[in-house]
Amino acid sequence: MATVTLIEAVTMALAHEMARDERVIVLGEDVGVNGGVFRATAGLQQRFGAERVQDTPLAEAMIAGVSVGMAAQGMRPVAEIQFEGFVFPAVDQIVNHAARLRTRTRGRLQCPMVLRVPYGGGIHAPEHHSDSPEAMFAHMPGIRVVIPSSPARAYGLLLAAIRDPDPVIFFEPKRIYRLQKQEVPDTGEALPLDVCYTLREGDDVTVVTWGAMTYETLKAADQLAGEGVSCEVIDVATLSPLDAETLIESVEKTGRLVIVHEAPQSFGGGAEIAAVVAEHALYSLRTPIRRVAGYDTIMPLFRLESEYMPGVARVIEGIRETLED
Amino acid sequence: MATVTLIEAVTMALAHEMARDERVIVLGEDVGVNGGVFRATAGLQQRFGAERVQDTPLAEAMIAGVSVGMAAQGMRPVAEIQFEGFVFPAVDQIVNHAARLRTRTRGRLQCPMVLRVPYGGGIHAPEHHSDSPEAMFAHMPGIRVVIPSSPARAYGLLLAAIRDPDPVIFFEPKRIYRLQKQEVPDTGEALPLDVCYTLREGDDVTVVTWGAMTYETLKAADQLAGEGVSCEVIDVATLSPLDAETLIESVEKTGRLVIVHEAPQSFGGGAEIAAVVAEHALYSLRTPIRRVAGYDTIMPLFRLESEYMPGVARVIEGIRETLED
Amino acid sequence: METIADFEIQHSQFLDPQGEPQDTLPAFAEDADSLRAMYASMLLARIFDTKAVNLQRTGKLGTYASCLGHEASHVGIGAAMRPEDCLAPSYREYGAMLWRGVQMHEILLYWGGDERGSDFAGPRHDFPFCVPIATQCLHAAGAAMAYQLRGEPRCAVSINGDGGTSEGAFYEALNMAGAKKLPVVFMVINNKWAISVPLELQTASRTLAQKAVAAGIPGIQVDGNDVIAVRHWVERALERARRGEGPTLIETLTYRLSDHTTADDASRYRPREEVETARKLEPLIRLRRYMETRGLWNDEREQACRAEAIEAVDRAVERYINTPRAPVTAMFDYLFANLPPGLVAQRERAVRRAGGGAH
Amino acid sequence: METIADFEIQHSQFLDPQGEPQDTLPAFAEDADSLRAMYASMLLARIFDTKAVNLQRTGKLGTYASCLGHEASHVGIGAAMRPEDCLAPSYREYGAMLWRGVQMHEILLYWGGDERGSDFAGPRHDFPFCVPIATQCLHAAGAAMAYQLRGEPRCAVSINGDGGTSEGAFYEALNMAGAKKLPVVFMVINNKWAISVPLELQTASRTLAQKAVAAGIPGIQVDGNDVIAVRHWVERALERARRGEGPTLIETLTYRLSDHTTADDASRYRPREEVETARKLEPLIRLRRYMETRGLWNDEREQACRAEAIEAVDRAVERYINTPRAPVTAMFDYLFANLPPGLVAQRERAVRRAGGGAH
Ligand SMILES: Cc1ncc(C[n+]2csc(CCOP(=O)(O)OP(=O)(O)O)c2C)c(N)n1
Ligand SMILES: Cc1ncc(C[n+]2csc(CCOP(=O)(O)OP(=O)(O)O)c2C)c(N)n1
Ligand SMILES: [Mg+2]
Ligand SMILES: [Mg+2]
Repeated sequence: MATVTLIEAVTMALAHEMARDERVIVLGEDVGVNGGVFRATAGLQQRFGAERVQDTPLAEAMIAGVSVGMAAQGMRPVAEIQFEGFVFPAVDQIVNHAARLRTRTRGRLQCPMVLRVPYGGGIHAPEHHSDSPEAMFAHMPGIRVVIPSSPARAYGLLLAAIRDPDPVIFFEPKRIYRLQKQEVPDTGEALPLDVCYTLREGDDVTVVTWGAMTYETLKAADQLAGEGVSCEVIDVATLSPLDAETLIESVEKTGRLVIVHEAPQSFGGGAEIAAVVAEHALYSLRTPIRRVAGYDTIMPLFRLESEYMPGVARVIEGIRETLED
Repeated sequence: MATVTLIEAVTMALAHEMARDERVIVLGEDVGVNGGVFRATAGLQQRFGAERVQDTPLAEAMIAGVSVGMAAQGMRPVAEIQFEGFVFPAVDQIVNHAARLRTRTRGRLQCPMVLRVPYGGGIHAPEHHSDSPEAMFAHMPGIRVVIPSSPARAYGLLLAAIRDPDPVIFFEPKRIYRLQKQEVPDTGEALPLDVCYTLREGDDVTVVTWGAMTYETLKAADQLAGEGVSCEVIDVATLSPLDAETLIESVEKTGRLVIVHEAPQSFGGGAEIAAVVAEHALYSLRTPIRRVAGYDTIMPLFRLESEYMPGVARVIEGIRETLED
Repeated sequence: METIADFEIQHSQFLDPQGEPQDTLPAFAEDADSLRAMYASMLLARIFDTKAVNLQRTGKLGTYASCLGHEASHVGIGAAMRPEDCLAPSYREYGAMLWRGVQMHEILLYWGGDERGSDFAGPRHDFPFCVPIATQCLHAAGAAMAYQLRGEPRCAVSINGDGGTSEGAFYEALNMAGAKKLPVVFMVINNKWAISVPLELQTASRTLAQKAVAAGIPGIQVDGNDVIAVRHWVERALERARRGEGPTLIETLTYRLSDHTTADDASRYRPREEVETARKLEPLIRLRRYMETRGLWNDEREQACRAEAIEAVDRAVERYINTPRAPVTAMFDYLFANLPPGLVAQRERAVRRAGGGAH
Repeated sequence: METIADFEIQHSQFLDPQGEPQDTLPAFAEDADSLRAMYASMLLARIFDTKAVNLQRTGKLGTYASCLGHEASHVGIGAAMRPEDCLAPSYREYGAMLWRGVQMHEILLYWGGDERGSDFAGPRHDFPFCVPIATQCLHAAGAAMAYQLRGEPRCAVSINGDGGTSEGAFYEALNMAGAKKLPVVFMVINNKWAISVPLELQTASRTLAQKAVAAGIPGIQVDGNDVIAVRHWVERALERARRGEGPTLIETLTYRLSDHTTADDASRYRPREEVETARKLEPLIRLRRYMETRGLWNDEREQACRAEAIEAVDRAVERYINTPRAPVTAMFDYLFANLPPGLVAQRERAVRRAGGGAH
């Protein structure tokens, strides 16, 4: 059984699915000989050939657009966008095409494509390499926004994303690419999309998060457990469409909600979670909802990034304040 | 004193500011001889010349990008994106440049540009001409998202947007471009950005909205007034940065909140408003927050668009349900 | 200084505006039925077009983009392609779509605000209308990649306008297709105007065919009012692509004789004389004259052909008019292959509201 | 078939790799001080570069993009421009930036993760480093529009790489600049690689200069290791632009002798021999030989120049290392000209947390 990091789990899922389904094509900048700037596609071109693992010219709108074209004609493209800061030229193809090809043609054409996007800060990267724009995409109907937070979920959710007949943006939390290893058997078993994963059960407060922040959140929960605070930690995993039910049920149990994310707070993913709870579980809320998130500023260059990103201390602060309210 | 429609107010503001400040340049597709496909720039090229009112080649990334370049070098570009469905190629320049030029250069360069974007449904327009993507932009730090909902506010807010030293996306609700006339004196007086406008005071429920939906909301409030329900109607006007204080104060008074918008509900502008209230006015809330919004689907072509868009009936339904909770 | 690369852009015309051959005609032009079929198709497109504009004027159709004057460019493309090839059109190429089997009532449904118009009978793998300018060039490139990967002898063809050549997506598609030798043909219908923006304001490029040079692929300009030239060069480009030799860019020079769409008033921005001059070059006259001179066509055939077209158009209009609105559930049922749980409640609400009349 | 347009792409080199003149040198090359200044600047760039890579290796700098091998392309641009012109660089053109007055410690601050590096002393109107590939081409076009509108005799210059020529923004900028005859020069530094993607996979275009043809503007390829050629052609293009005759595209042919950045390992994807071959063509050797042959340079001058550069670099490193981190308030204080009320609380919280150490 393989003990792998999150990024190795990504590679494993890609290799598994390429071997199983010859419609699966990997494409992007530097994904071939170089194996990706993060090495997510390392070894794939050697194994599957330069046709199925294609280095493309440097153009993200193109990468997304040809993926739409391929997907519509029966392939299963898995495209890599090198960093989240470079996904924006692809937005047009995602919103205006990938997300609506099925709707536009009443199901005549479909768009089973995956756009893998490493995202987030905390790796001392250069400018435009540390943002968390997932909420922008979550607002677009017709695409899924999926974010793994462990090697096992990276493997299972990526398999599910590739097999899904609809487009998925798969945001990979680059800060935890190599943070921890986990035993992940290469069984080809996908994990369900569209559901949250409860990572830790608890009674006092529901803490909802995703991506790299699950680590800080779990650590905070651990620490607070020592003080007798029982946190329920939920990894959203599929940010959109959101599994509101699981979140609501949890808040109905705990009566308190803290949402943790790295992206700027305003109009971020946490806003929707707060909204569905304020709509459907208001009477269960014993204290105000609280968000522990990035400031509404530009993610600073790395000398200040640790000031920007919520760490364990801020998560604990947020939970404590909520319990004291 | 001029009695003008919303779109005439836009033209009036453009003309006023071009006359006052020669750094103001209008550019975009068909804005010149043709005066814009909606006629927002009608007559401006005749009056100010083809240098100051420039038809550009057909390329939205370019329109946004050259605006950034011009703004950085001391001009005040006011660019038109023909319809909101075509703003997506410009997203990269907006997120990665316009929004962060000041931050990136520690104020050495600034980016005083306005991107005017007609948006929204209800005019029986073709595909990709009826969306409401404002929330995507609201999540980006460093830009303002401003949306007028009356001729007077179109005039005053557009003047403010042009004069503001930072970038503004000015979403114009095309459905109400010509819905109603209003006396708007061409005094050159700007209205404040970053504040909500309370359009109607009331005690029973706070109804927050923006753009074209202010009309439906005010009608609903009128109708409900007949039944003895007193609605406070607030036009957000500047969606981002959000004037949370005004909203919170209102909910503290009324104890109830309904948010109305045309965009898909999930991760939409309403989510943030719900979140700030659930954070800061939870104990004032007597009933769950409710959103009256578009479905989380692709805005349908026009034969079904009226089923998609919240109309007066749905607004009333939402308010009633909230009062009955 | 050393010259390290040079390029020539050619222009091709077979029939002049009077229908006089300027060159040896390609083989397919020997076949009278083939010429008649193309003429009939152009006539059908024109009659359909006139009707559609009328439907819009009388409130029975939404905004509509006329194809008046472009018939040769559109039909020439349709006639050159094989059914298994893939078309990624823009929004006004009815001549190409009809030839490939899209039904007229489907086109009307689309402009009538009904997505079912894009669930068309024509090749099921063809892309639907594409409004966001030039984005479809990338879909064609992607489709071509799929065929190349699967070793299928199929090609993709995208169509956009002169204005579309200013969009980044257009160049990205050309460059990608060149780099990968994709079996794709990029058609640029140069009708001189992008809404109100004339070609001179759109680009300093003397021809649009020369944009191919940037991608290192062949580019040619053809007379877009000469259906023989269009079909011939598209066929050649498709053959080349099918042989694995890569993409071609073809510019067809024509003119938009109508307003941009029914929402536009072209008299605001372009001189009537320019339109009148262009009208003399329109594509139906010349093919008809050519055929008439050779005894392949006459008034009788013209009347019969016209009558048949009118009848077909009328039937299509009737079918369109009688198509009931789709149920409100359609919004939800094609969003994803499987409706996510969170949307079930929204769907129910929409159904209830539609039933209850509240919206 | 009729030829309606033709194009030639020229290549220009003044000094061959051995420093032998291949052509009559431009006037500025008569001036020994001018040649020496360019050489000194290239040497400074190289010494700075080596130091920066070392700083990164020892954990004192973040990811850094080396300019090794590009010195002639970069310094040639810097030397050709006037201070009032505007540079829109990419991320490794230190030779151009230093020439224009940007300070070395500022460049280090930038790669050290501090925005103050872009608040540089160089021309205050110059654009900062630009990481999102090719987006800066549009800024240069926009800057040129501003100068054109105000009637100022100023030009903008953008710089991007071979990979950058695949981005839509690049073509959109060229096309716009052509259509409006903007006073802008687009530099493409063709160093053969875009991270691991070699030029052949990037495009089928034989030269990158020919991409100008798509925009109807002049394009030329110059030897990018020949600082005289680079400076000369950039000067000519700037003169042309200043005369109101519009934009030019200049491709400089060079080679990336280093890894893409310090985060890259080029040995994974390119043969050592290719690098070794390219190293023989590098730009410092040839100018030095040319000057030495003519008695304009000698070992003594070389030593002095080198010593001066080392000292300057050391001073810059010291200044960089001693620059304290910016306060946490910086995140907020440059977001908008005036902090919106909603952000005041966030700012206070950030200050409190920074003080309290919690983050
Ligand atoms: C990305 C994008 N921007 C703007 C528009 C609005 N628009 C529709 S058609 C058109 C002009 C297109 O001109 P051209 O490419 O020459 O095609 P034609 O209509 O002449 O066939 C414009 C600007 C659009 N549909 N898509
Ligand atoms: C839009 C965008 N996509 C991807 C990247 C990641 N990236 C950084 S440099 C680079 C290669 C650039 O190659 P080239 O243009 O040849 O410039 P060079 O680095 O060789 O100077 C890539 C893909 C980026 N910075 N921006
Ligand atoms: Mg056109
Ligand atoms: Mg390169």
